[in-house]
Amino acid sequence: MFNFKKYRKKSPWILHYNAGSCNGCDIEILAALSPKYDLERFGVINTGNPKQSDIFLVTGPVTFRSRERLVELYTQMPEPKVVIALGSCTCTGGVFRDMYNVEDGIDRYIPVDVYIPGCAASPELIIDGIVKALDILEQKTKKMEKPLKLFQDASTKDGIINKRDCALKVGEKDEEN
Amino acid sequence: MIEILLIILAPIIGGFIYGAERIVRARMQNRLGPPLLQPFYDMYKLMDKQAFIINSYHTILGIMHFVTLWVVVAFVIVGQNLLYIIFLHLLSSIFLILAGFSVKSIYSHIGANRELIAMIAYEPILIMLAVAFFMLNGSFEISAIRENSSALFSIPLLFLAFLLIVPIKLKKSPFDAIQAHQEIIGGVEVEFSGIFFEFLYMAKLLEYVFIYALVMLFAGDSFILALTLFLAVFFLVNLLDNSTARIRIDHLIKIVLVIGLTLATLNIIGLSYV
Amino acid sequence: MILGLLILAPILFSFVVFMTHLVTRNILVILFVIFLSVISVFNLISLSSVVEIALPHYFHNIFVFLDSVVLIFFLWQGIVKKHALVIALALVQIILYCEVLFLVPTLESSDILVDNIASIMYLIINIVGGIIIIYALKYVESENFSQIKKNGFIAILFLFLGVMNFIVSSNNIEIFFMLFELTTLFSYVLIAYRGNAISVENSLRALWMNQIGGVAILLALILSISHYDTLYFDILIHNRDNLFLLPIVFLILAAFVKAASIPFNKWLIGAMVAPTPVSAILHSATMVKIAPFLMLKLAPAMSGFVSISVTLIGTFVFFTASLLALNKDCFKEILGLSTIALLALMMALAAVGSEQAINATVVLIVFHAISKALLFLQAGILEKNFHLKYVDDIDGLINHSPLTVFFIIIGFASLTLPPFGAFIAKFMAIESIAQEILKNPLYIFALIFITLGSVFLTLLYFKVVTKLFAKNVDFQQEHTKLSNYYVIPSFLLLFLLIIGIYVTFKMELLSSIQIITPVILIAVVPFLFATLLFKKAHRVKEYNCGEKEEIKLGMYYFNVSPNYKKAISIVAIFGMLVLIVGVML
Amino acid sequence: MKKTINIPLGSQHISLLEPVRFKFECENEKIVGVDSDVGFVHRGIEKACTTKFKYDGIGYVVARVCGLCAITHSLSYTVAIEELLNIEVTSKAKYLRILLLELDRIHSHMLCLSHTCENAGFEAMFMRIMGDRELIMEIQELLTGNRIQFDYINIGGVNRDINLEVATKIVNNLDRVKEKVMGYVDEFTNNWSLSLKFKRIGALSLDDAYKFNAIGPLARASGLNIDVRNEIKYLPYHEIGFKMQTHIDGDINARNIVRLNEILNSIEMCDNILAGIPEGEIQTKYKGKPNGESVVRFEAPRGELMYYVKANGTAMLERVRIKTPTFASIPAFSHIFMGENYADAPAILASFDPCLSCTAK
Amino acid sequence: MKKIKVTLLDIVEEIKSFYDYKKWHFLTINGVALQDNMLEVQWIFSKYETLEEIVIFYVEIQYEDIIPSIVNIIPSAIISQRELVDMFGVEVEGSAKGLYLDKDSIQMPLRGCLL
Amino acid sequence: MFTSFFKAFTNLFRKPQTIDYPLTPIPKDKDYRGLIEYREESCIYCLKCEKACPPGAILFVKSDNPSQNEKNKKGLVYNYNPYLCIYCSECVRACPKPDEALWQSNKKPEIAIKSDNVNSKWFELEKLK
Repeated sequence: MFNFKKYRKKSPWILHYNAGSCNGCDIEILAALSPKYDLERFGVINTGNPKQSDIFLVTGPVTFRSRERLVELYTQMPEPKVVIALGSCTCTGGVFRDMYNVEDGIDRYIPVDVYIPGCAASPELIIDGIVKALDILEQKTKKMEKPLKLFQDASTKDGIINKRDCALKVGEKDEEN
Repeated sequence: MIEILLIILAPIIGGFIYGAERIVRARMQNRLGPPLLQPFYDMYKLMDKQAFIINSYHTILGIMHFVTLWVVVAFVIVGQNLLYIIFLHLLSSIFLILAGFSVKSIYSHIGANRELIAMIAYEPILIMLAVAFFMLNGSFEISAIRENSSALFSIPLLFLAFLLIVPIKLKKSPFDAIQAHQEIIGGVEVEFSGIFFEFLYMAKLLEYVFIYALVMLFAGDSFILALTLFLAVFFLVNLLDNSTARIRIDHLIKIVLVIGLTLATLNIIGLSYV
Repeated sequence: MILGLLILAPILFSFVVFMTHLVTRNILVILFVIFLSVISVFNLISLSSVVEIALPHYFHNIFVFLDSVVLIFFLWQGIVKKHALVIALALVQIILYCEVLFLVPTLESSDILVDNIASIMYLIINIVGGIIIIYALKYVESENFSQIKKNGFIAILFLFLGVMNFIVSSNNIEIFFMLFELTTLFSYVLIAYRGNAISVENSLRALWMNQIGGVAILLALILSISHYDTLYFDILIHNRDNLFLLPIVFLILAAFVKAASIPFNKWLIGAMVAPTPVSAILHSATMVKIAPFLMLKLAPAMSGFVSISVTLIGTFVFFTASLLALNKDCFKEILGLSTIALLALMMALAAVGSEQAINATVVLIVFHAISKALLFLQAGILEKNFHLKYVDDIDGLINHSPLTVFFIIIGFASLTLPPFGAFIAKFMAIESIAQEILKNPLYIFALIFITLGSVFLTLLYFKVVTKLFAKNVDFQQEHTKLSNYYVIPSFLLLFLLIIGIYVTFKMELLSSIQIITPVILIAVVPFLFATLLFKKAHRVKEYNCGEKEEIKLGMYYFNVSPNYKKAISIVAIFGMLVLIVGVML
Repeated sequence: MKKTINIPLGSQHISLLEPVRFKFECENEKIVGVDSDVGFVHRGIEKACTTKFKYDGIGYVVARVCGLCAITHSLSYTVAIEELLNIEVTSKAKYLRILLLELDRIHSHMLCLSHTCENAGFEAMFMRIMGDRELIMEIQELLTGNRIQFDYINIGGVNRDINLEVATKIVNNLDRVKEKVMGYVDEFTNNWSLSLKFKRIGALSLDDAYKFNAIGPLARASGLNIDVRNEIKYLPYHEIGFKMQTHIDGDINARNIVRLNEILNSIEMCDNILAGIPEGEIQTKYKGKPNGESVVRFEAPRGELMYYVKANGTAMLERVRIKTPTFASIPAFSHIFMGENYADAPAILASFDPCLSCTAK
Repeated sequence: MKKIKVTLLDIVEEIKSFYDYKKWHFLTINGVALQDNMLEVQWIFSKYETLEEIVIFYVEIQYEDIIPSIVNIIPSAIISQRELVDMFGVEVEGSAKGLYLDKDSIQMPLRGCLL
Repeated sequence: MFTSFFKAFTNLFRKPQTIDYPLTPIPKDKDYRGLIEYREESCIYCLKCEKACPPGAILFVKSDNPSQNEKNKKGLVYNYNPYLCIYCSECVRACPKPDEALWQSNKKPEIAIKSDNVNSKWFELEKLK
């Protein structure tokens, strides 16, 4: 009836998770929300709640302990959603590449749509990235994308990782029916 | 006819108030702020999102909150019994509280708890407001209140007491502990998403309409005074919102009960002697 | 004729119950309850005007005999159980009673008087009481009693129905006193029915506190005979020209005791150790209703000072009792204290005395009885089926027994929310108080107490509902099956509630749209529950900051410090003293 | 009667910039027990410093330990290496280092203040301070070429020289910031709702500050005279008018006031530096490989930062130990939370100005 | 910087007699991996309001040795001890594992990093 | 209290501080540390920058069609990953010919999207190494 797709673009609500960054980028997110850059112009609200967010703003190279939380938050976000990797270390691991407690970049775990480079990414870059994410959000009607690494590894690794429950399984069951 | 139109458009009116409020807030914080239609963009977007629910009870109760609130607003517009409307409004809050308690989510629980506790603060004042209108007009009917001349000058203290509870209902600082975003991530609404959150979002807009309609009651039959009161309260609430921190729920209860109840009591005692 | 049946049939039937064995007993009881209900309904319909019957003189002798037996029984119990207060009060009562016997009043009236209020009380007693007795049939089977004791239990409940039917129709204060003492006796026996130490202790407390009420009635009797030369309520009440209100004040005092108002609240709370049907039938739904009933009877006599002070005391008790109830954890105690609060509200409203206030009182009496009975039945089910007594333990009951949770929520909702009767009563109460404020600004305090008290009560109900409600993500769960003896009475009470909504609708207590709207709103909820299960929506887990571990949830608790409790009691006693002294002056 | 509920704060929570998990055991909302997990950001930098990077590149790596005190990290590391290499840095380089260190302190403190306000529910104040903070960010960008990760200090000196244009801009902006900060002092002391939120909340007594070895503004707010700027010889702090700022209350308000006063003091120091910046080289040439061990402490915005460096004469170091300010304060944090209200917890946490990426490295 | 060598047995006593909580500021516990499976554990203190006065107590131990806890003397040492346990895989009295490391991450990463 | 009121009130009538960024570009200072730029012709292939780069964002990989530079004896091709770069300009300092072969411009790096394959492309290059 209506074409709602274009309105997605007008109100992106963001969820921010720090998966082990140096918090330089996190400060810049705050700065981007501050009067000089004012992300709210685009309708951005920092909800802090995955269930009401459209854009998942991740910083940091994914440390071991934050892997599960990252995926958990990702699965709790309703579609359509866009994942932004903010900062060099989030895109590829950056200076933390190959350190022992770090997984180089979040796209090993969740599918990333926008990569924002920079160390630390300045508010202008964040705005550029979000503007780009808005275009993607407008087009997006994807099915639930499966997180990459954790689910593939789930059967092989023991202990903490294979405790994947509820969120996705229930969703899968409903899709089958 | 115009009443029916008003009832149907109530969420949209609320949307404009909320949109204006976001702009005013942004300007008071020295920034540009979102466009006026931002609440509607949000609404459209939420319609389009994938729906996640925890359990059906939770969702239904959230929707009931919205429906009841719309009925409340409709009753206000039609001019029903004020006391009854206050109780019906209570019913809508109770739906929301039940929704908050129906999931095993801690922030939702805390939000519902705080909403319940805040009820101690605002319910007595609302009821006393209704009683004061009754004493002035001899009837609880809103239509009767609207026909009489302005009550503002007979119950100025009650108006002040009522101003105290406006920020509580609109979830504005300093009395926004119920929804405290930095503490409990919106409280009750934390588990709603997609189209179901939209109902809560629209309920918030309806709450705006309800509260400002109550504000306009003080103006009686004078339309100009009603408009002035609306603008004044709108401005005052936003100014307060942008110059105070959020205070704790226990402080909220103490402040509102002590100041508000005293003001209301004094005013009613005064009324009964006049 | 009907009256005789209502009073005597249960008494006789109780002996039948005593004799029969299980299956026949159950069938007989159910049939008899239906019979009683039909009679009481018939009575209400057929009653054209006030019925007055004067009893023959030899009845008087029977009453004196019964009275003496009861009083001596109390004395004996006091001696056996070595309870000084019971002995002392029993002795005082005996002495006062002797004095009453020596006084011979001259003004005569009919001993039995059945008006509208009495017939409504019949309805409550017989229908609600009957439903509770049906429920008790199953309940008592799960108790650890001998078969005779089980039958005895049912029998006493029937006896009690008879006495209650009698008490609401008596016009003679002397008879009223006798029946008052009999109800005291029944509650004493039934509280101690389980026979363990704690029930004995609580039963003795109930005894001596109720005896204070007895003493108050006797004092009222003596004063009434000496000043008005009468034993009858109607003459006493209609003596408008005489301003000596002391007997009425003493009767009010007795009502406060029976209603377990603060500071006499301990006995009703203690009574909750009794088997649940007892709590339901005696201590919430019916017996305590004597108090507001008495108030209604006395309402025309109250004016000015008495009226306002009783209203203030009543609303104050309403407010404080609901505050104290927040402090409680045990499900039955919460119900008990909220009963106390609502009884105080009823009495306060009766004391206001305007027509609307009286209507509100009656509506409140009726719906409170139904709702509380419903809730107590659920309390019993919780105790017996799920072994739950405390609010803290009933976490997530909705996952096991949605039906019980549904009834509990309806029960609590019917006490606060539109469109149920209790809500309408409260609505009318505020309206009538608002009218009184115009005359006397002191009523503003009554208003404040009522509003705060009702908010506290809402808080209280949520304290319980919260616990039940928290539900996991939708998955199929095993539900516990409940016995029919448990479920059917609950459904009957629910049905009564719905009838009640219809009756209030017909009576036009509120405008029709005001009742229909919430009915639609509330009825839509279960409907949507049943149909819309949101099949398409995806289920997710709760937001828990990204963490996975379980967290403890809960509602806030409310602590009322002992100092507050003392202060509240002192204020209440002071209020009553002011009432007595003020009247004497 | 009393029963407890658990309220989690983190790892993902809107009031947190970084992942840290607190699980509060609460009676109603009163906190009676704290369970914390700070290891979310552990990346293994200490290990990487000894295996992956050569000693001259580590300055850029340790800067990424934490974005807010990046400059202090790289400075501490650089000074530790300079100690081992026996390099004497020119006084111009020293002054420039202090200049950036203090600018960093100003922006970090302003961020902390604004974040505390945000968590206390005062959005307007957050916006105002963040807006004014941009003035500092501008001059940092002018001075170093980046807003957050400055990468300004290298072994033997600093990377860039300062020119007159930049210096005037700095002086101008600092003047404006000074004016604004004066206004904040007034608001923080006089705003009624802030005083309800901040006064007597989250207090740490002087004795406890000693016992828990509190550092930084947290300790100074309790009246403990600990400021590494007072105790080091590497930088000429006393020449440019350093004054220790303390308060006695120890609550959130005291911390805010201490921070505000420190900002004012830092602005004063920056002005002094710019007034008399000496002529000379900014870079000293050096030779050889580090050998031996050294302990170097500096005052990061959050308190004392310690580097222990052990080298063995090769390009790879043997051990780099980073003791960060927040790491040392975690026992004190847990202590302060006890008995407070959950509603105040985010504000208390923000007032510590915790830096978890420092803590877990 | 003053380095004092002590033995593992009397480290607690030494620190107890040395540490005056109003005079000395406890910095941290540090571990340095040495050759031959040895570990140097350092307890670092600095003096309040004094220019660069740092005292280091250190012991050299095997990885199997149990390090005594000083939490009773210095409560804030608990976190440093936990870190030591995690990073070097040694045992410290009463300190739990898992401050930083998960089950599937590399255990005791700093042990013998030169080897 | 009144200061806060007053400030909020006066801000209402002030011009907002906001820069409407994507519409009004913010000029970058000439010293801004942006993208690393490289000129093939001037490079002497000493590989110092590759060694100096902390995250390893510069890779010289053997290629089939290397550039025609007489210094390039091994047939290497310069690769630079702006999504790995930390913009510390250590490579420029290490470079023997700064400003000619390798320098830091003041351009902002580009935003990448999914189809750019930021990671996998680089992984392949790293494998080649």
